[in-house]
Amino acid sequence: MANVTAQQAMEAANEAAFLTNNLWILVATVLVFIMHLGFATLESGFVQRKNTVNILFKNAMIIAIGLLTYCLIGFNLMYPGADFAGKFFGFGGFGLNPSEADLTSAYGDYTYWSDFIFQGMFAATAATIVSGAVAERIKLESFLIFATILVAISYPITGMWKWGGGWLDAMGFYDFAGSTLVHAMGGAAALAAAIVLGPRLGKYTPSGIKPIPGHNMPLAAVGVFLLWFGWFGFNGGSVLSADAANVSLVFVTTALAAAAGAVGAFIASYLLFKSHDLSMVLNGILGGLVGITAGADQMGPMSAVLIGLVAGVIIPFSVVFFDRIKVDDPVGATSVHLVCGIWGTLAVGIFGKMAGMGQFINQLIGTLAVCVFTFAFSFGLMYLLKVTIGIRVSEEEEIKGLDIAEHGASAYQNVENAAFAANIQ
Amino acid sequence: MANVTAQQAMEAANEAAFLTNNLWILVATVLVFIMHLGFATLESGFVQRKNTVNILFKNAMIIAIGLLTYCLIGFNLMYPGADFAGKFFGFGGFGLNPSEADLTSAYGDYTYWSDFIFQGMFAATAATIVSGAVAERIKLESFLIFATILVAISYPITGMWKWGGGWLDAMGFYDFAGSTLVHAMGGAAALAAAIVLGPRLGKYTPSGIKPIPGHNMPLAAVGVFLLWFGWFGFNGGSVLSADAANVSLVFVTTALAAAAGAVGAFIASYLLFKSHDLSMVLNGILGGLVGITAGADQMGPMSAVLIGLVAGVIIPFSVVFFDRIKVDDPVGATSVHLVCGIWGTLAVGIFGKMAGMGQFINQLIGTLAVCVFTFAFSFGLMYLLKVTIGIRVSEEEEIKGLDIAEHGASAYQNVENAAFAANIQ
Amino acid sequence: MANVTAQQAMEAANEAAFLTNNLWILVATVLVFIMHLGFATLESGFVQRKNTVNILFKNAMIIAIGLLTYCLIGFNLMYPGADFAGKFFGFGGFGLNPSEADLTSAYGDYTYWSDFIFQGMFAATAATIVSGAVAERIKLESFLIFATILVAISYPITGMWKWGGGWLDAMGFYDFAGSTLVHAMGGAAALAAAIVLGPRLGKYTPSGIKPIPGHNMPLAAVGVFLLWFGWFGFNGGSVLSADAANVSLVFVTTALAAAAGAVGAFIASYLLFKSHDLSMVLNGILGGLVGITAGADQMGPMSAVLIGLVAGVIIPFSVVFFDRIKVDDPVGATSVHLVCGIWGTLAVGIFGKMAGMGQFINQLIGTLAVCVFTFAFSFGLMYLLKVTIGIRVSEEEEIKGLDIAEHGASAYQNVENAAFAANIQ
Amino acid sequence: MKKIEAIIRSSRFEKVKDALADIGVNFFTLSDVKGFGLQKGSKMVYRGSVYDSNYIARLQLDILTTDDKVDEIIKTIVGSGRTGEVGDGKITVFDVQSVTRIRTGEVGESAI
Amino acid sequence: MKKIEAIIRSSRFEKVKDALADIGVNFFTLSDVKGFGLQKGSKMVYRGSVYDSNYIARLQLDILTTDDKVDEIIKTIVGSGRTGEVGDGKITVFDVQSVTRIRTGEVGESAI
Amino acid sequence: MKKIEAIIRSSRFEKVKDALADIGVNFFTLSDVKGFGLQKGSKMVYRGSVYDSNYIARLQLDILTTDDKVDEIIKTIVGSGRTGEVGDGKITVFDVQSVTRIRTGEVGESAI
Ligand SMILES: Nc1ncnc2c1ncn2[C@@H]1O[C@H](COP(=O)(O)OP(=O)(O)O)[C@@H](O)[C@H]1O
Ligand SMILES: Nc1ncnc2c1ncn2[C@@H]1O[C@H](COP(=O)(O)OP(=O)(O)O)[C@@H](O)[C@H]1O
Ligand SMILES: Nc1ncnc2c1ncn2[C@@H]1O[C@H](COP(=O)(O)OP(=O)(O)O)[C@@H](O)[C@H]1O
Repeated sequence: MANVTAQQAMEAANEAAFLTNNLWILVATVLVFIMHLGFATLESGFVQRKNTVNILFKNAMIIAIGLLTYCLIGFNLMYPGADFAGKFFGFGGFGLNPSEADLTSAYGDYTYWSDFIFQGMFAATAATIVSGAVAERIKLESFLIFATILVAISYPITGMWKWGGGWLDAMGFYDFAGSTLVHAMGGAAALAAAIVLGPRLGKYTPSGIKPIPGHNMPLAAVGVFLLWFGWFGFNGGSVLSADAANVSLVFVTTALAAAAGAVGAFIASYLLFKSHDLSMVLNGILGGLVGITAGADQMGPMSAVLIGLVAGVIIPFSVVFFDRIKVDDPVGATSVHLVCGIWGTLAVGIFGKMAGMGQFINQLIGTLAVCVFTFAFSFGLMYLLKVTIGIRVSEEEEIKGLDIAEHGASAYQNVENAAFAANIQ
Repeated sequence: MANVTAQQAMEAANEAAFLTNNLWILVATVLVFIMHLGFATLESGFVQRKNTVNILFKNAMIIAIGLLTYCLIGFNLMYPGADFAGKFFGFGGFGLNPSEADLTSAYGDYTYWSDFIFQGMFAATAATIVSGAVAERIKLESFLIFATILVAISYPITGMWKWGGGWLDAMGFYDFAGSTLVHAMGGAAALAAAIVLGPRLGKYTPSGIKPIPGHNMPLAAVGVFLLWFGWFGFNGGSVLSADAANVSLVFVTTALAAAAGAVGAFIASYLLFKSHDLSMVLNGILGGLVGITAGADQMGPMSAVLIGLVAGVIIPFSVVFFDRIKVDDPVGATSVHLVCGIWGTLAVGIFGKMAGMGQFINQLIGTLAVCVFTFAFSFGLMYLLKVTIGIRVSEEEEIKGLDIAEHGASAYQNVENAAFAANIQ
Repeated sequence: MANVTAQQAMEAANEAAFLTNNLWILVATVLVFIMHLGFATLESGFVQRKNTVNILFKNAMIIAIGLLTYCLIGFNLMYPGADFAGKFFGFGGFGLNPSEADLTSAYGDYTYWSDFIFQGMFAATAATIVSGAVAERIKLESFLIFATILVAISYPITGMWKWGGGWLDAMGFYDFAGSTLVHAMGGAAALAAAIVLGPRLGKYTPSGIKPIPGHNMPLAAVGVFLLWFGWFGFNGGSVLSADAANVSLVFVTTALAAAAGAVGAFIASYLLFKSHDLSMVLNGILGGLVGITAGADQMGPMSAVLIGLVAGVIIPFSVVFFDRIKVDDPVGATSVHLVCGIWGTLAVGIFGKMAGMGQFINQLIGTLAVCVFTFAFSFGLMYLLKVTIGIRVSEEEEIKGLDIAEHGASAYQNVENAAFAANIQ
Repeated sequence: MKKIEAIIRSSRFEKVKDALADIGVNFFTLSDVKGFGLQKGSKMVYRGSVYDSNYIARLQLDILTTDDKVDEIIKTIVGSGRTGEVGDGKITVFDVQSVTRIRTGEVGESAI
Repeated sequence: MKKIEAIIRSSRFEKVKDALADIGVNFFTLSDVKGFGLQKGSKMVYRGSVYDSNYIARLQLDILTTDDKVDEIIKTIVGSGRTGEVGDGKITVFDVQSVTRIRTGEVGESAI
Repeated sequence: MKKIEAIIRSSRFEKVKDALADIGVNFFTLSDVKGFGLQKGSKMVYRGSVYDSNYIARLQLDILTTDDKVDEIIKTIVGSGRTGEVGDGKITVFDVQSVTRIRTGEVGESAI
């Protein structure tokens, strides 16, 4: 090592930084991955016992389908390359074909593979958000077809508008980690799907709204904590490097917004219902997280707390609102993801470094554009499925529960073996 | 890059190391965060079914309140700055106000934000420890007030004594990651609270101690594994850099102590009760972890195994002891955190690099000072709450369960919808 | 910092890279650790309610015993040093005794401690795989003895053959992260143990196979997601550095194979049973993960998808096959770990950079050698235990459930306290 | 006095309850039971084994009543609990020797 | 021989059990039931909807006994199970045609 | 018509069910109960406290039948449910006033 030049030393130092930056993207990927378990457990906890296997099955398939379709077309639809800058649509070709250089620091602060896998973990989220809202009554096949098309086509198109360098990006719209591109998008799809599908049997009766309580609160709580855990990767990874100041700021704003979301929902639901409703506090945490996501790198601690607090307060009002208009959403996905996603996107124009009327209008245009597109896309797709293969299980199957009806299984077998008899093989 | 100087290359290399060090603190933060889920599931599993929503609710609120109050005053009470070196108390002012330089390597091996969020995740732990010990009978509001004050004031004050450069630090007391400052402290608060509150109804009867078994062992086991998982961040992050030798040593001692804790509790509880009690082994793992925490960077593997083994053996004796003196602690928080925390603190004077009579005495003074202060503070606060707003639910509510009484909810709804009727919407 | 030389700058840069490499091994260690919770929850979910405490107890003890024995002898059996290159067996002495230099970059891309703890987390896996296959009928003591010997002796011996530089390594056998050395090995031990032990009472009746459904599907799903999560550390950490291109490629192949495994099992089990069997899809994900493990760094995305898909398709056939030959494996450990482990090992000779007939034959020899050795070792050991202390609980205990019989406990206590009376304290 | 035990489909519980309320019967005791009868359970699949769960989850209503109301209650349950498909359940009537209200110690019809 | 069915509050079970033990009644069969009666369930809230759970969790004790002990048992249950508030439950007595002990095949009073 | 209530060991359920099927009795209603009798529950340990769970989990079979089949059913249950150890359970027979099939409204023996 006698004749090292300063140049060589500098290259080695840069390579070391590249190693760290890339590593953070990969660690963040792992954290985002576990959010899928968070969704799976949250949604399982909030549905009835008789539909538990079904929701777990859907969540396991969604992440699988999401990764595979993102590999096949999604990634190249969302990041079609510089040729499509400022456009509404672009496509970079099927599959993943990195060059040698794409696996080095020539590609950026991380490799092509890191880029793909980090983005791929985000993609399936949209479908997962929908799965909660349509739970307990949708046909499995129809849901899987809907989810596949949503993740493979709709999500990457609107994602491209901003993150792929499309028209919203050119316009000045800001969405740091996806309050709009992931959450409001997923929430808009969920709303459309829930409307086309209709409410669960017996939810809205002439004599009022009948609550259908979730069957397992510990499972739901596990889900929310795991989502919060994963969100450090979701937001922190969206810095797209391990930049010390930015990532650590994002950690602080993310954590404080979630905490304030809990407090906001705690207070608001106590004032509204004179009760300490755990499901509201859990949704409040998620609302705070969704809310901070668009501007997590633009806020100071106080702004983050305010954004989270408002999101938390919104939750109980929004949940009641959707119930009033008879949109049945067993897990509160529309309130958490759509409503708080829009709120968070707008908040970038109100608080923090970018605040200003011009920005606010950009934010409004951006979030509306994505929501309207996604709502229309999802509504149309759902409707098409409804008039073709059907989207809803029969009344009898819904009463029996989807676990028995669609899976011939039960989530918590607790009978004597004796009470079973094998017939065939 | 033609004219790079060696100086510049060195700066880049240092910057790369700073990036890595800071990243580790953030990853460790995420790991410590998930310990709150560990506590939530452990405590839920160890209480009765009818109090599950309540304990989940408390745990969700504690982390939220902990982060917010630590942001508001805790951080600056605990780290008041060099002006208060060697003192008993100091305060650096409200809120978080880093300078530009505080977000660079000028601040240290990590940024100001990383510092705050890593420390903030620790803070809420103290209150969480209490929540298990007072479970199944404390009023929600009183608990939340108690927890808020404990986290906002008591924890940072004693924390400052050592980590904030206060008098214990000046004296030579050593507590690497908080056997005393976090665990024994939380355990002392738990003990005071449990004493003021009194045991659960029907626990100690004239004819003997009536066991009140926890309702969900898988949930409890999930909690312990998650705590162990998070502890790698708790101890590993306490190196306060990514230093390869130190962090890897801490990983080894932490893992071995936990493993030995399991074995210690396994053997001791078999000898004592002729039974393989899962709850003891789970507590034994935690005991081992608490025990190694004070000296995780000072021990070799054999010392770590011994410390963990002793902690594990202590557990069943301690649990039986507290039951004998009629201190009712549903989850064993006092045994795990207080007793093993004191043991671990003293162990720094017995094993490893710092072992010696002088150090032992320092350790004894330090741990006693913190425990006595915290016990007195908590006892006084609890007593004040008792004579003002009351701390205990009514006998009827306790029998019914706190889920129905305080939340109008039930953790595992499994009735026919039919058995419910909505009245008001 | 005035007179820095380029040499010094280069050293600092290398040190920074070392810091990052070492950090990744530690983070990967944490991820592998949580796989033990994954196994614990998966296995708990797939057994009957009455055997839940027992399986949790075993899983908690296995990780403890695994780490301790690996510290005592396993590590030095598996990595006996260069003297034993190309051999069948070697031993480097008891305990862990690193030199000063072993804690610096002189040791490699990570420290001696990191090396030990990363490898130690792998070791316990083998025993955990067995625990699922022998669940619900094995005696606790016998299992613990079996597991201890397996982890302490059998696993390190075969591990040494390849990773310790033994004869298989010399021959050209390739096993990136352990399709054979960890999974097929554990699966072969599981098969031997399940054969010696015999099926659960009432599983195979004259009138056919009686299904004994698992008692908690959410718990099982949590397990599979956690295993997938941890697998990023299992495979990603096996790069043994934070090399950006390699680790990110491994993340992509690992994720895609798991996703394809889900799809493969989904399709195959639908075609076979006309049903959407969640337990098959969960096993399919694991099958895909096990399958990619041998060649995760040798494959492109398409090969990874194919390997995972085949593994997923294998699962339902294999499960049915083992049921036909009356090998009772409650969790499908033999299908997932043994069958898919062999498949993944062979796949290195079929797909990817190393594909070729010569390699295929090497792979075949390697995987057979390890499986045959492990099977024989485990069969012999199990048989020895059977004829000495006995391996199976009594019929009465099996009917009652191991929770009551071996632990005097029940996983989900939900009786009125009233229904209990304390006798002795 | 009589005790009426009705085994009904869980999915019909609400209808039956409302119909009983209409004729002034608001008090009863409910328990979860498993019915083995003509109607078989659902097709189940677990790890490749197809089997029938050979029972159906049902609810049992126990109603204490005076003799004169028995026929009306039976008619009401038949009216509201029937789907017409195999498996609707049975209603059985038993003679009761005495009924005591724990709260007051009252015995006989006033205790119901 | 008679069968006594007592619906009691879960929270009174232990008192009742001890009181029965005092008069020599140690054997019975217990089941979980849901009571719909004068006493209504608790106020519940879920996601903004307030509702009553309209039943109360209760325990049912089934006691087989000889005719001469019936009154004593009823008195004992009334004494130990009463709180005086609405919802204390009922005790019903049925005539039994025969009792058989499975273990021995014994029939009649000796089988109890 | 009679109603037979049999309290049996859970572990014997399958044998009893098969034996009943052999004599043509395929229909019954099953519920989970807890038995307090001569046989005591298992030794339990929780956090250092040793205690007995003083009940045993059992199953209760309710069988409605015509008078002529009662003896055969009892004999069958005794034959298949007996282990000979304390705790095998009891079989009780009650007189039934009427049985109605909800599906058809049929009353009497044809409703069984
Ligand atoms: N002989 C019987 N004894 C006790 N319970 C019976 C008997 N026959 C039927 N049942 C109960 O009634 C339910 C419905 O009976 P089933 O024969 O399926 O339909 P249906 O009454 O419409 O002919 C059964 O599931 C069982 O719970
Ligand atoms: N007519 C009835 N038939 C069957 N069970 C009844 C009847 N009336 C009351 N019960 C049972 O007794 C319980 C207590 O009755 P309730 O009317 O609430 O109070 P009380 O008996 O003190 O007047 C009810 O919850 C129910 O389980
Ligand atoms: N007097 C009784 N009243 C109601 N049930 C009883 C009575 N005696 C026994 N049983 C039920 O029968 C079960 C078996 O009775 P036990 O006395 O343990 O054994 P055995 O019948 O073999 O003598 C008990 O667990 C309980 O459920």
